[in-house]
Amino acid sequence: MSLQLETLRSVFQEISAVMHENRDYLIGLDQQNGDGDLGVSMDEGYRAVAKFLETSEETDLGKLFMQCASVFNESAPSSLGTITSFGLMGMAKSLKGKSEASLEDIASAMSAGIEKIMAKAGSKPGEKTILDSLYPAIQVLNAEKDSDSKQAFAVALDAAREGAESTKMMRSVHGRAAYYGDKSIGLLDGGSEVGRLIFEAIARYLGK
Amino acid sequence: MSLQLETLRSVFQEISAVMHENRDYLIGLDQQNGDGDLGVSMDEGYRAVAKFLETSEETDLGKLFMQCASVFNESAPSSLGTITSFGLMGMAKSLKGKSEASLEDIASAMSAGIEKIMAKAGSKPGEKTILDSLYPAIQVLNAEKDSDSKQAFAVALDAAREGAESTKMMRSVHGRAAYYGDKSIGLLDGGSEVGRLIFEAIARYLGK
Amino acid sequence: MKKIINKPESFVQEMMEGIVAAYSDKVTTLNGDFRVLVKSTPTKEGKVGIVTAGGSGHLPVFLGYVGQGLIDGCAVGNVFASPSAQKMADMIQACDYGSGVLCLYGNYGGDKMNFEMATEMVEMDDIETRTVLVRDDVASSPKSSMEKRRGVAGMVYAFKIAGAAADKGLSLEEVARIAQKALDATRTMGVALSPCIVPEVGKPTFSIKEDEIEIGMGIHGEPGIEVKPMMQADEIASLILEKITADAPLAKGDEVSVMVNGLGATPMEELLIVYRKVHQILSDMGVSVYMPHIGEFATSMEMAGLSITIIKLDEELKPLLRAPATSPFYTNANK
Amino acid sequence: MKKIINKPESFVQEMMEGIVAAYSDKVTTLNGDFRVLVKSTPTKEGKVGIVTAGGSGHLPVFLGYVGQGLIDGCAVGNVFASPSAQKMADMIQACDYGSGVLCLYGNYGGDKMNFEMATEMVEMDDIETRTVLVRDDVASSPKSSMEKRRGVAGMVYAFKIAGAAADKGLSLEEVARIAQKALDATRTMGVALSPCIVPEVGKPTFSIKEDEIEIGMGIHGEPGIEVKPMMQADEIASLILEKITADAPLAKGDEVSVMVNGLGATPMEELLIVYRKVHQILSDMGVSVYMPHIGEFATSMEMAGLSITIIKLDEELKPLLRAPATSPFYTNANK
Ligand SMILES: Nc1ncnc2c1ncn2[C@@H]1O[C@H](COP(=O)(O)OP(=O)(O)O)[C@@H](O)[C@H]1O
Ligand SMILES: Nc1ncnc2c1ncn2[C@@H]1O[C@H](COP(=O)(O)OP(=O)(O)O)[C@@H](O)[C@H]1O
Ligand SMILES: [Mg+2]
Ligand SMILES: [Mg+2]
Ligand SMILES: [Mg+2]
Ligand SMILES: [Mg+2]
Repeated sequence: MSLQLETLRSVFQEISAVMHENRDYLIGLDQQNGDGDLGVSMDEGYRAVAKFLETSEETDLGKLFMQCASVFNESAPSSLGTITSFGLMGMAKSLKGKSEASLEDIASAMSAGIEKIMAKAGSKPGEKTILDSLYPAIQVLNAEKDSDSKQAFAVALDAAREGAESTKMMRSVHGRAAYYGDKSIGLLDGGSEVGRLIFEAIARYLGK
Repeated sequence: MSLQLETLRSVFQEISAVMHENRDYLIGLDQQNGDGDLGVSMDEGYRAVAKFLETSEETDLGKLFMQCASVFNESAPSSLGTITSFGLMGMAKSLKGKSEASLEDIASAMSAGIEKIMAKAGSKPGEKTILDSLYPAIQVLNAEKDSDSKQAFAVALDAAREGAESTKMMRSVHGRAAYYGDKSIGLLDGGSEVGRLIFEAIARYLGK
Repeated sequence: MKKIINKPESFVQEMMEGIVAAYSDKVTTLNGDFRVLVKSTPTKEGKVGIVTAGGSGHLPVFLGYVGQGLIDGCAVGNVFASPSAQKMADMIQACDYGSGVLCLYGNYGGDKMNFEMATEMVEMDDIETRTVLVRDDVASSPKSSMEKRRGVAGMVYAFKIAGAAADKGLSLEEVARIAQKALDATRTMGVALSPCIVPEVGKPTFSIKEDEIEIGMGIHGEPGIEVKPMMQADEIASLILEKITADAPLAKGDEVSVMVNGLGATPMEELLIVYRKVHQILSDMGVSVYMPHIGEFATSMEMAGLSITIIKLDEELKPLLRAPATSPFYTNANK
Repeated sequence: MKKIINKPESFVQEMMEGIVAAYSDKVTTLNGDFRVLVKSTPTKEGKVGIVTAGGSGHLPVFLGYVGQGLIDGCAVGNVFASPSAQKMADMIQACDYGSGVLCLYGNYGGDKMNFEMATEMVEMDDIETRTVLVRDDVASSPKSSMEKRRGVAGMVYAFKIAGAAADKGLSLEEVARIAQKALDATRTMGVALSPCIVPEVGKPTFSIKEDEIEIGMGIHGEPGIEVKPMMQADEIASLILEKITADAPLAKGDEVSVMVNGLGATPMEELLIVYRKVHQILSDMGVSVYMPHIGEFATSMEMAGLSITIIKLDEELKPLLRAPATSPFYTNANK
């Protein structure tokens, strides 16, 4: 896979479709220990980005990701919406000046994205958030940077799945869920499922 | 019967007892097309007057009735409570200077009381109020002014009963019940029942 | 019943104690009588006194308008019940500053009869009184029998305007004339979505179905004009304005003040959504709005619903509405 | 769901249109953007700007405090949801009068992250900003992790006091210091009796049993400390004051201001009954009360319940609390 404007369009279309399919599922998860808007904001945020990309002619991936970050935030300024924008902004910086990106470029951009999230949201893996699926998946991706894209993202997806699953045993410390304290133990974190779904969508795109 | 302070004490004790026994009955009637406080205010108003008379040493019936009017109003300033006070004030004027009253005096004092109510409350018989039982009863009393008291009040009670019963066919034009318009037709007026109960109590006193 | 109270029978007393504890620099009980509230700020000798009275459970109405540039005293009854004539008489006496007292109150049987008794009592002391009744609720009786209408939120405009007239040093005759003029120009109608609970009764005195709205209901739960399936905000605004303008027509170029009044449980956000439509309708008619009042001015405890009041202004009423007024529960300083 | 609205998805837009229709002489949208409200009255060049942001559904919080002597701008989110960073950045830019902008808002994840993004955006334009977070809710986290506490009604005192400091011409550094100082002296705790309904959701997000009360519940229905059988007003007041004074002790001779804040559906009468007890308890401790605030200052739409806020005053804070302030939804002119 080599990433450019057109690929990005298709990938975000795929993610948007997956979020839409999982809208009610995510609402349900967020309702257990949050306010239930997760499915709404992810559906709307990715839809807005996909729609924006449909007509965008920008080829500089750095600028493109920066615009995606704004679009996402404008349409979904919830906690995870804003965290997603932070991630996209981190990726933007890493991809600045490039109109095409290799798997290696993508993997390190994703690392930059997750670093940005951790810095801005003050969180790290192990705290029952989206990071618990994203972080291991992106680690794997960096390790597989010389493999074939399809293969690399397939292994990354496995890591994302495992990571999301592992949030069940964790105790929430961030966001509304934190108010539930020990009562959050045993519940799957909605955000970590969003992280997994992103990788599900990329895998689905690559499998097409 | 010759009315003086002591008789008045006993009569109001009897009325108070009757109102207390009928508290819930009157609440229920007032709830049909009013706010349901009728039983409460009549119970409290007559109790207050009875209690006041227990210790009063005033022998001038005029002054005594005037004080009863104040006491009643202080403890029960509802519509019918205030109307009752008007009635007592009307009687007070008529009995001024007397420390003893004959049946004839009582009958004409009651007439003065009802005149006062009509003047102040702007109402007349036939409008589905307490007047519909009081007015015919007091008419009868005046006609029977030369009879024996027990006999006179017995006939008056019959008239009060009939008068109260007749309110069923009437349409309310006064107070909260008036807002129910035609829907009030068919219902017994709570105030007219209060009028009947006053005569029931007096009859019970005279029968003792 | 889920009320934040102690004993139901001490509801009024404790509410009054709260007021005195919080606002004694502005209002106070009359000689320690918790059923009569008067200003604790000084009053110019010779000012016409303005008083009112009524049952509790409608804050800020009635006692909430005792203040500067507003009314001078309020006799306080039990929930939804008139205070006694004696309390009213005491109040009238205390609020006579030498030029007589205007009794300005809602057209309810108990209040009327007690005020009548009270004004008779104070006549003995040579206090001159005038009575002006508030009868702004168009839903409570047809135009052919307007004199039977109940007084609701429109009384706030009357308090404000009469208060300003008295502050200007006008005579009792004039203050009464202006109060009446303001009321003649005022119409109100309300809708209710849920009942309220009288503390001593402990359960709702009436009920409204989950998917229904009662049009024209009174603030004590008096029956309205009709029960309808729940409506949208714009429909409610249109319906009320239709009834009001049918009763007191408005024409292009007219200037009005509008009150969108919450009955207790209705959120401010919803009052604003209703105001939006009212403003649109009036604009379309070429009618302009001066000093809108949006909030809770006359309530029924936890009742959900709202009322809309329209008062048509002229060059005499407008500056009186604008003149400064402040009580612990009301001010037009930010309106 | 019985709400007086039109379409749930136009709730915020129509509420904002209502505000603009009613109060355009006092507040206005920023260049027609209905998600950013700013003052329409003139501002002295060089004054420090104060801004906030947050979800809708809490009127008068947040936008209701945009006014004179208060805050300068507010970015408006959907019900219970943060507005976007771009709106915040636009607002900060508009409210920079040359001396920088204080971002003063409640400690909620979404708002915090968006404000962080926004302040980064405006840094590019050389606008200096400071951030002070409101974290007054003692029930939301133990004292050992105070930095996690949510911001609730106490923010009103912070808006008022910081607004007065900015009006005095103090520097950004100083205004931020005073806002922080006011907040350090402020504690709030609330109880809820019934849930509220987010219009787009259409049903309550949580439930409270008919005979129960939730102690310490957040204004979006965040879980509180415990669920108890329904209590009397005096018990509620005592319980809340205990928690507050355990967290920030008061001593004989202290002077405080007290806010008894209704969450939406609770009648004013009940707030006064609670204030009565709060006043008694404080009096017994030898603590005096200055300028009590009793009413609705920070709500959750139709939620029933209340919160109590205590702010300990000193010679610096007291005159700032007293300094004149007025917005369409708040004034201390009658306090
Ligand atoms: N500080 C944080 N860092 C990373 N992820 C977070 C953080 N706070 C919350 N999240 C994630 O966001 C999800 C909740 O998002 P969202 O529903 O948008 O929150 P809210 O509705 O409270 O604004 C959580 O499931 C969690 O995965
Ligand atoms: N103007 C009037 N004249 C005579 N009786 C009246 C009048 N208005 C009301 N009543 C009587 O008062 C009764 C209601 O009294 P009450 O319950 O005290 O009224 P409210 O609760 O509305 O103050 C009615 O049943 C009627 O008999
Ligand atoms: Mg959420
Ligand atoms: Mg009654
Ligand atoms: Mg009554
Ligand atoms: Mg949310």
